Amino acid sequence: MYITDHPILGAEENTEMVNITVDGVPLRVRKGSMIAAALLANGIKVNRYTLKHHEPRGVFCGIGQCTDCVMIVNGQPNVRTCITPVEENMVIMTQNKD
Amino acid sequence: MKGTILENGYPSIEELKNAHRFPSEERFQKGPVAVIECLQPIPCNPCENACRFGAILVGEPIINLPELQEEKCTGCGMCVASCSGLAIFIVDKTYSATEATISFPYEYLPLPVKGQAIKAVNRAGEVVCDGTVTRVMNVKQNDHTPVVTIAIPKEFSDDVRSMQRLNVAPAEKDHECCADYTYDPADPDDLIVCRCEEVTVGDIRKAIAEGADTITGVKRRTRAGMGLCQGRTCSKTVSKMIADAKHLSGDKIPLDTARPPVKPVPFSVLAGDEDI
Amino acid sequence: MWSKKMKNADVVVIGGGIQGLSNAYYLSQRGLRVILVEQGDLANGTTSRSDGDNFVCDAAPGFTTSFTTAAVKLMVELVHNIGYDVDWLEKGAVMLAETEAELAVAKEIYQAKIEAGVKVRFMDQKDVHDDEPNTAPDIPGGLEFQEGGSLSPMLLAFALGEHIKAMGGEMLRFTKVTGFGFDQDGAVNKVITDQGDILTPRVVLAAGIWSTGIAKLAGLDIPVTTMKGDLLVVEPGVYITRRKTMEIGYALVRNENSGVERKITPFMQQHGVGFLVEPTGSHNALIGFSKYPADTVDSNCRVVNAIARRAIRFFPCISDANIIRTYSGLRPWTPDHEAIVSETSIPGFYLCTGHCGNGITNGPLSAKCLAQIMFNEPADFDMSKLSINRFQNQQ
Amino acid sequence: MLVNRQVAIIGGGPAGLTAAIEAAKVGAQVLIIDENARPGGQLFKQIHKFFGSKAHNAGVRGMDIGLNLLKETEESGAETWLNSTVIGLYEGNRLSVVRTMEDGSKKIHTVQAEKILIATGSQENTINFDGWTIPGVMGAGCAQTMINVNRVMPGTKALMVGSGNVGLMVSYQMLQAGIDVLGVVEAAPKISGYNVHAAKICRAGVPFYLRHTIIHAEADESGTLCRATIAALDEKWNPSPNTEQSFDVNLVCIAAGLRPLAKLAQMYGVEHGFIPELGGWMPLHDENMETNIQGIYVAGDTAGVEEANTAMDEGRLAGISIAQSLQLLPDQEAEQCKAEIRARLESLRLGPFGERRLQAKNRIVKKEVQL
Repeated sequence: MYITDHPILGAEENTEMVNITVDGVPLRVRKGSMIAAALLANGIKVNRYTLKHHEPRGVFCGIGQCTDCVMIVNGQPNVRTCITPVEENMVIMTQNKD
Repeated sequence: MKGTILENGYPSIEELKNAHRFPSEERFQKGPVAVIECLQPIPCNPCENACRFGAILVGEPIINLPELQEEKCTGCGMCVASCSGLAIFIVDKTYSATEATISFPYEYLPLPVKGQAIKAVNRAGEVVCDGTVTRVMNVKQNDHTPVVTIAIPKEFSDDVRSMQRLNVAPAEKDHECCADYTYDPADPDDLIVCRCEEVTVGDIRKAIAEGADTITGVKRRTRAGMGLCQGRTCSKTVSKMIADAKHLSGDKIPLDTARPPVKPVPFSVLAGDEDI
Repeated sequence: MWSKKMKNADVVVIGGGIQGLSNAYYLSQRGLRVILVEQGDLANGTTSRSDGDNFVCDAAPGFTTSFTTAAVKLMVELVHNIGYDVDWLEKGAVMLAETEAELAVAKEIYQAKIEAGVKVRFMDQKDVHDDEPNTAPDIPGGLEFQEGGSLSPMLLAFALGEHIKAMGGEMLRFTKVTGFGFDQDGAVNKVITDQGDILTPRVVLAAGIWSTGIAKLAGLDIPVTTMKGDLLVVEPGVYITRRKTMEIGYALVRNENSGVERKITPFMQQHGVGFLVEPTGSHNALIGFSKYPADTVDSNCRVVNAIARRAIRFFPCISDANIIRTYSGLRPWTPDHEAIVSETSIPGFYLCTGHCGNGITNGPLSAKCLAQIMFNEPADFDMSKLSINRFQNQQ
Repeated sequence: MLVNRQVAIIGGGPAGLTAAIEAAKVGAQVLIIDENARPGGQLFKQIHKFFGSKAHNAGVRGMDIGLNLLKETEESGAETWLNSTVIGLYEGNRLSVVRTMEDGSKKIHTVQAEKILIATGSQENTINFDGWTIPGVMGAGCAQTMINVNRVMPGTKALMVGSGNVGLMVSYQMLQAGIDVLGVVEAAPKISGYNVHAAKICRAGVPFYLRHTIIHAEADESGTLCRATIAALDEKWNPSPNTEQSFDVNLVCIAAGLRPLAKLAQMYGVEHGFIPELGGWMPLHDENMETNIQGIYVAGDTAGVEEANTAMDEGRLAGISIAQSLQLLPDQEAEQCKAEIRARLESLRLGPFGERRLQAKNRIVKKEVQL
């Protein structure tokens, strides 16, 4: 869910959207937002599965330190989605899903 | 009210009175007055500058508690929105024969409107009575700290300090005190410590038992800290585990080695160095 | 201090890396009371800074190839019997030629290895790409070595350590050797450390790059210097190739074979830069390599950058992959880049050091052969090739 | 490519920006390098009004202080590389920087600078409990970034673990964003942050669970957080049986303190000390924020975790010291400015909350830290 109005930050002025796909599903998300945030806004909390035990992982530090939110973005694995902004036509995949 | 400010999170009236931070009943009877519920020496003084009547004194050092010169206070409310800690209220016990008003900072949406019926809450957030909004002040200089004034039955004027937020269901204070999970202290060995390499408490304990006594020693035996984040998340936990196991203080466990790159970098970028 | 009382041992092994641990392991197996002395934690030196390859592909022809072939066999046996997971990946290795000239070298290596009984296949351009489609399309060919594999040198070191403990060996970590004692015949009889003294009739000095300094304490001059190498760690989960792959240049650089000119910049030439990739048992890969004299393990960023460029040359797919860490190690280097596995002029004082490359692979076999020397048993190899005397004779 | 600058500042947060402003406005050639698309560091997630005095911007919201600093930085003439990461610090004051160019491509640059300020901030600590890796469990700072910077709800019902100022403020800010905060869990017998912060969330009806800890988080079939269980702690700080309470939450925030991020300083051999009051291991510095290696400075959370106000003043101190050592500022003037800043810093560290930090900082400057 996006926070559209906020007592301190005011109403969201940036309403420009871009198109992305996540695991093949098209989504319209707010331009300039970080991938992880755009996904959270759409209820997507799992960014990757671990290699050993195939456990789901999501955003944890939010500032590019912990690398737990990495996904495959435009074919590139291990992209830290909490500090990478969405771009038009970005293709995003849950990492190590299967 | 049981407990102190440090346990409850808010001061009791007794604590306020004992600290001489509560206006006298005599002053209350003269009209609106500021109640400053700031009882900890923190370095802060905007309230002092906000009062144009010089009724609030902080002085030097800056950690002095704000002191209200109650005779100088007009109850104008300029201090309410200026307080970074949102700890100043205006109480007017002379509002009417039966009602008092409380003015408080209210940084939530939606804002109430004048005339709206609301639930008045005490310092603990418990609903104590019904109230009516008499004023909502949200001028630019408040910088997004609206000051809401509500009228409530007079007898609650020492307790009421805010109103229930309008967009949420009443808080489930007495949520079910049952649990569907039982704590088992016996075997937390499968708890993950290194999120990247999925190294567990058990793995690390084993490494420590085998002789590892540094973060690097644990890393070399277990791979904890060798993953994508390079130990940024787990190294402190690992260090604490070693310290606990060996009964050492934190300063006896050195940092793990710092090696470049401190953040991942693509091969193509490094390969682009013209100087090689 | 562990004790005011002196310790006693049948043999003191100095060094807690692969060499020291291998010696302590085999000597313990022979029933000796072993004390291993290490200045830091186990695997603290070059062992933790090595790739863990066990192949014969880059070994020089002749003695080195036959010794290394036996070493690989021994290592394979060891990892299968050791009872610990050491990230063993047995997939063979590939050596790639960059140019036709290098392909000619590949043919020579092929002939030599075949004659030495090594299982090797010659691959032309098509074979190389059929084998691994990620290889740069213009690579003209290479060699495939079907035996050997890679392991984590650190895990092997710790596994050996556990076995030594189980056999009753003692390991004194964070203990620094400060001197030696000798009897009236000049034979070693004591190891002096900062934690106390150890009485022993035998010492194996297996301290890698620290061997020169420690040998001096016994009055021995040994020609072990340091030769730096850098490694890059690739992020996990990126597929490059399924097995250890390196350029022929690796053998050329290692053996200082100057007959062929490699297509690299002068900077790369100076720093012995080339390409090597080793997928590990832990979902990531190590990329090498470099070889230049230096005495710190600080990373040299230009060398790292050069290695990155070289890696893209052979596997363009690596361009977008991330490097998450770099590290460097110092190889214990000798003038003829062969190890020293030898008795010395001091009775009871033995050397197992100077493994310039393939140190992990050759560790267990070196230790086994040194034990044969120690007990005057018939040796499996002509160990005069690795004797310290070969340098003294030169002088 | 080799780029030479007089001053390189790593990290464009509160400390880095103030240092840049002070040094650049007297004519130093300053380059700020920041990993993010926008400088300001963590200031933009701090939407509350700051404490302090007028000289500390008291009463101004962190994000507005951030905007002012950005403006001042621009006016000062300092140069800024955004989306650019320093990946290493090497001999000869050389920084290896992955710079994002205007066309979006990334290039490796070597920046050589006479003076280098490392102001890379801090990182959140964590606590481990069963289920702490489940999506929905995150750092309090992470939740704060999501709601205040990205304007996205990371969950709708939350439990906060930790009652320090970060835990209290983020709880309040979650309420402001419309997230229901079901409680604040604290292992200690008392609330550890400022009472005024605690009082705000009390008035909103958020209960505290003192002497409690989180012991379990549970995922639903989608693999994300749906429930968390806490338990009371006994006198040995172990969870006691039969005191478990479960909450239906989809967000658990961990506010377990912060620790300095100083890998670059460590890589360069800067002397570190273990100062628990300031987050543990940290690079040591003198009264001018210079480390034992001449020309290498630290400021802000990197030089010991405090808050944004102290970070800004430490940055100013570093900036002025740098300008002075470059002989861009007469000694007398510099010393006077520094004395004023030191006095301000001291006043920010007064009182029971700041006292330990003040003492720790004094120990560091007087070189009384055991190495």
